[in-house]
Amino acid sequence: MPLPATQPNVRVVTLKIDDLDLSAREDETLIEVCRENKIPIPSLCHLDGLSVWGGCRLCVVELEGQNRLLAACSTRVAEGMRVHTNTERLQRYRRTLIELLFAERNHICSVCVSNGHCELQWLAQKCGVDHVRVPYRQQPYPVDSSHEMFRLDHNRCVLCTRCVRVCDEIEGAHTWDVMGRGSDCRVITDLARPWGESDTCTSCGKCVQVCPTGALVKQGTSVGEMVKDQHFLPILARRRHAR
Amino acid sequence: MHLEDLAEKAAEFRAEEAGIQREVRVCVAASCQSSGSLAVMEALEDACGDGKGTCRVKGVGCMGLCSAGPLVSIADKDCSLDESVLYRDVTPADAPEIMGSVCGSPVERLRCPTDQPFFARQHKIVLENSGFIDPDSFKGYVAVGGYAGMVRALSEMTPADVLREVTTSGLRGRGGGGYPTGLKWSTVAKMPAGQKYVICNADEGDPGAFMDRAVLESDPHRVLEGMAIAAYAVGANKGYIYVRAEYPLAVERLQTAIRKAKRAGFLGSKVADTQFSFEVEIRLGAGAFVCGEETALMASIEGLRGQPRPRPPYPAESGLWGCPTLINNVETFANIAPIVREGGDWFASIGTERSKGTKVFALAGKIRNTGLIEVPMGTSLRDIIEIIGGGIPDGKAFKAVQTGGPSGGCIPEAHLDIPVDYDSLKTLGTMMGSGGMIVMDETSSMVDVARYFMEFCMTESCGKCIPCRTGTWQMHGLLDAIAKAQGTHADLALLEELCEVVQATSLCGLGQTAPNPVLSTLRYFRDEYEEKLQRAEL
Amino acid sequence: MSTDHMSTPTKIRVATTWLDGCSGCHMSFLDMDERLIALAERIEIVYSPLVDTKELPEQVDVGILEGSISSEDDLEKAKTFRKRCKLLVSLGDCAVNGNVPSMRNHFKLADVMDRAYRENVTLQPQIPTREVPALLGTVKPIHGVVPVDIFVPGCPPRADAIWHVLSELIEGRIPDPSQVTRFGA
Amino acid sequence: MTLQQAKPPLPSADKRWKLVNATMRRNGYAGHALIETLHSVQDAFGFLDEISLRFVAASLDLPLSKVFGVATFYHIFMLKPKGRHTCVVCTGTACYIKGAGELLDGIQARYEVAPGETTQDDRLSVLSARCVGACGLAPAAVLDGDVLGKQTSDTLIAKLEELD
Repeated sequence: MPLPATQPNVRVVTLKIDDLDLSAREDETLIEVCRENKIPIPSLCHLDGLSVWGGCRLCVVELEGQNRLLAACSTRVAEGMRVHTNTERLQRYRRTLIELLFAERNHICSVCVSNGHCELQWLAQKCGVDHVRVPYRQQPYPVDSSHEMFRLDHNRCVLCTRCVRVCDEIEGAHTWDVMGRGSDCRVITDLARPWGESDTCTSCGKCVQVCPTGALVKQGTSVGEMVKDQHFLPILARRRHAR
Repeated sequence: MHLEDLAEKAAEFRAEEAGIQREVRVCVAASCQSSGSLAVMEALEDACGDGKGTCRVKGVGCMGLCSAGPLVSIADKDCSLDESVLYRDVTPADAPEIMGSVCGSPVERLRCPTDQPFFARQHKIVLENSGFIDPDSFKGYVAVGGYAGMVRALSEMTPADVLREVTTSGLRGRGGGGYPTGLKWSTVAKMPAGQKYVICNADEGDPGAFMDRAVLESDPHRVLEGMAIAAYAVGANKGYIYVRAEYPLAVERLQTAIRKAKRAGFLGSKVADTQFSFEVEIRLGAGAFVCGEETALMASIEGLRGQPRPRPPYPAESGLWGCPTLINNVETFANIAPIVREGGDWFASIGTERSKGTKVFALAGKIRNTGLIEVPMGTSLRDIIEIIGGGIPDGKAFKAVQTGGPSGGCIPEAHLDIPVDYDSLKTLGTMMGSGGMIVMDETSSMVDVARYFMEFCMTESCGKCIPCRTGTWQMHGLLDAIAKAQGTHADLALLEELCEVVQATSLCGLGQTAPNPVLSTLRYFRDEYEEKLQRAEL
Repeated sequence: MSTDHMSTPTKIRVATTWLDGCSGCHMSFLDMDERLIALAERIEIVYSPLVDTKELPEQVDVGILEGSISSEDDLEKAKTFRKRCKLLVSLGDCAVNGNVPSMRNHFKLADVMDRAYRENVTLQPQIPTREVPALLGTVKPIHGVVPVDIFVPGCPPRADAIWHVLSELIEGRIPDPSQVTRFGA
Repeated sequence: MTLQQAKPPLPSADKRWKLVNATMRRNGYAGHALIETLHSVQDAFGFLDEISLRFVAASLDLPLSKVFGVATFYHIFMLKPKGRHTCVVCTGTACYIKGAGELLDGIQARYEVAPGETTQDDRLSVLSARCVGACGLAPAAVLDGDVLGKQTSDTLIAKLEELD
């Protein structure tokens, strides 16, 4: 999503996040300022180097004087803001959101190649989700192993669209997109045909690296073996931007 | 062009009709068409033919009382019998008898009294031409004073003057939220000059609401005029009308209206011989309720999946293709021409302290008079339902009225005396919404109603944000269990908690308001839920 | 939980059983090694596959369930545990979220049975009807059928995690297992 | 750097492709004309198949996945051909309150098709709509474009039985 263009002369504002007095450039978003200052903010869709999506809602924060919660990833800082990132209410909401995700598809961590290296699993623990109160949807999803190097398991997809964005914004191939609506949404390659048949995919593997869960993985990995590496992203994003 | 020139044109168009002694108006809006009004119109035309051209059968827009369609009204020149006679449930076989009747002795058996409260209690601004003019006729619109607002704005007012009138009028957005229209316009106007857009949201998606459809089908030029005035005021030169593909008749009439207005020089470049240019294009929706949300609507116009994006930035700042964009709905634009024509103070004199003007409602459900009404803001719900609507049929008792569609709530008998305005409805846990009013009688189960709306939100969720995408699925499951008397008290507690989370964390209005029907039925009809839980736990 | 330290502390009465699972969580329990000795001084295992008692006593302080609810028998056991135990603990992912047993939920039960007892069997393929509990249509976590007080995810939860949970219970505190374990751990 | 994308040839000699092409041309082959173009494909052919999606994607120079994502987002677009007749049952609130559910149940019982499905013999497709705007005539259905108001399960099925 394109945020309005930044002014050439960027000013600095001061704000308070969780009783810490901080300064930030006025074109920064709350999540960027929090990450810079080591204030933990849970998030699944946001990734430094990709455009803002605002879909996972895990990064919602409270702003003093405002009833509505704000997503830290899509809210710019402003002078004098007083932000709370970890109130009891926010913790409760985040727990519920994570439970909703676990119940939506079939995230069985114990047999996942990303076990131990999964952002969803890690967030569940951080946010204190030790069980899921809502019923599981029990909807089976296919696994696409047609690509010679990678595999897609829809059962583990959280629809964060990081793969879609990295493919479009960084690689420039736009092989990925999302089809359908609501809970029937699915990430697809080209016309929702097997990934291995895609004539637009460059097999660069960026989608696999940015995927927070075990939905996109390398072929040949076994339980717990899929470790992802996203360090390339801010570097590439910066260089793409510079052009 | 000046107002005098336009008045001259109007007089000229009226003069063309001077020879007509009898005008037969047949409602050809969608609802009456569905009841067979086109065949009635044909039969009337046959019966009308005296060859002297003194009788004319004219297709007109919605007359309001849709449940009695096809509706036909007869206006005889020099006959003052309440100006016109209205006939209901007309069939083609009735045509000769109707045409044979003379002034003073109408066909009593078909007569629909117009002094009944359904007609007498209405106050028409938006629908002033509806049922009188031929929606496909540009001349017809001008003849009754159409485009006078636009010509006045362009020839006598600066954009700032227009903004001032609209602000003074106190008009608030009729799409549901009730955001002050003048403020919205001023924000777009204040953005630096450059490409700006005006969008008319005609994606009327609330199930049970058909106000915008009626306006578009009955008086399309009014909407174009409102948009043109808006464009002039905010400095835009391009407009889009985003209309549901499910409204083919409305689309057709809009296309005709745009074509004719353009040919007459009232749209396009140099509108009404001024330096102002304004092009309007129609964009078809494709069956997605979420596209009523402004950022999703803009995504759809851009040819993308209709998924909302976080706000701010608001469309006024960064809208269509990143340009400042003004979005209002059909009824809002339909109020503009009268405001400019008659002045903001006139408009502000109607309605309540904080909700000005009138509101069009679509009355439907278990109510005697189904159809479209326009009443001043502040009219009580009881007046609307019991007097104008004629109460509940079949000797049943009233239970609740649902306003605001899937984002709104149900109001019980105890609160029927509140005045209908944006703020009062909010205090009752519902909202104005676009104007759908569905009446329910004692046979309706409120848990079923909540489940119905949740099912709606679930299937209409775009899938972008977690709380809406999967929270609505879960809430629907819980409601379904409760409705089937299989739910537990723990289920109800979980449902209430999900309501809170989905409301607080969803990305757009669809998700944020999806729990409203549940919360409002829980607030007023909790016993119906409890009863089902008890049955489950027996 | 009793925290009566006046004389010798009363031992906490603990019952455990496994439902549909691999018994790995019980094995993990045994992995506590020498800590088991310390534990034995504070708790009394009144019913468990690990001990000889055949009857679940009427009054139990802590009930620990491993495995998911997959059969009529699992359902009965869970209900009995809930009735007789003051605190009920879901131990391990199968108990907490259905885990591997729940992967059959994507198939119709009849298809699952056919695959197991007919398609891959060469000698006398038949679906057993006697002396095995009937399977339920859907596998559920324990809290899907009875209220659960404490959840200890993990596949299996490490011995340290189980030790932490039991130690907290012994001290009269309600443990927060997410400090020490997680789904799939 | 400009790499001009050549416009693809029409998929076949079928004249209807020219209508589709005309829509795209009128919009300057801009990517934002995607939904308009899909409408024109559906108007011309009744549904969207892979050939048409590929043709539209290539003509508008849009990624295939994006075209498919849009085509499946909007409920009006059909990826499979419809039956000879189409019956849309309105499930808007007014129709729901007045018994739209019974209409659907009746159709289901008689023809064994749920909304979104087509009978085995391709005679009838049944759809549900979120409100056809004929609330005054609730419960309503739209049969091959004609609105049928104040229906009961019996009257609607009688109408459906008359179809060829």
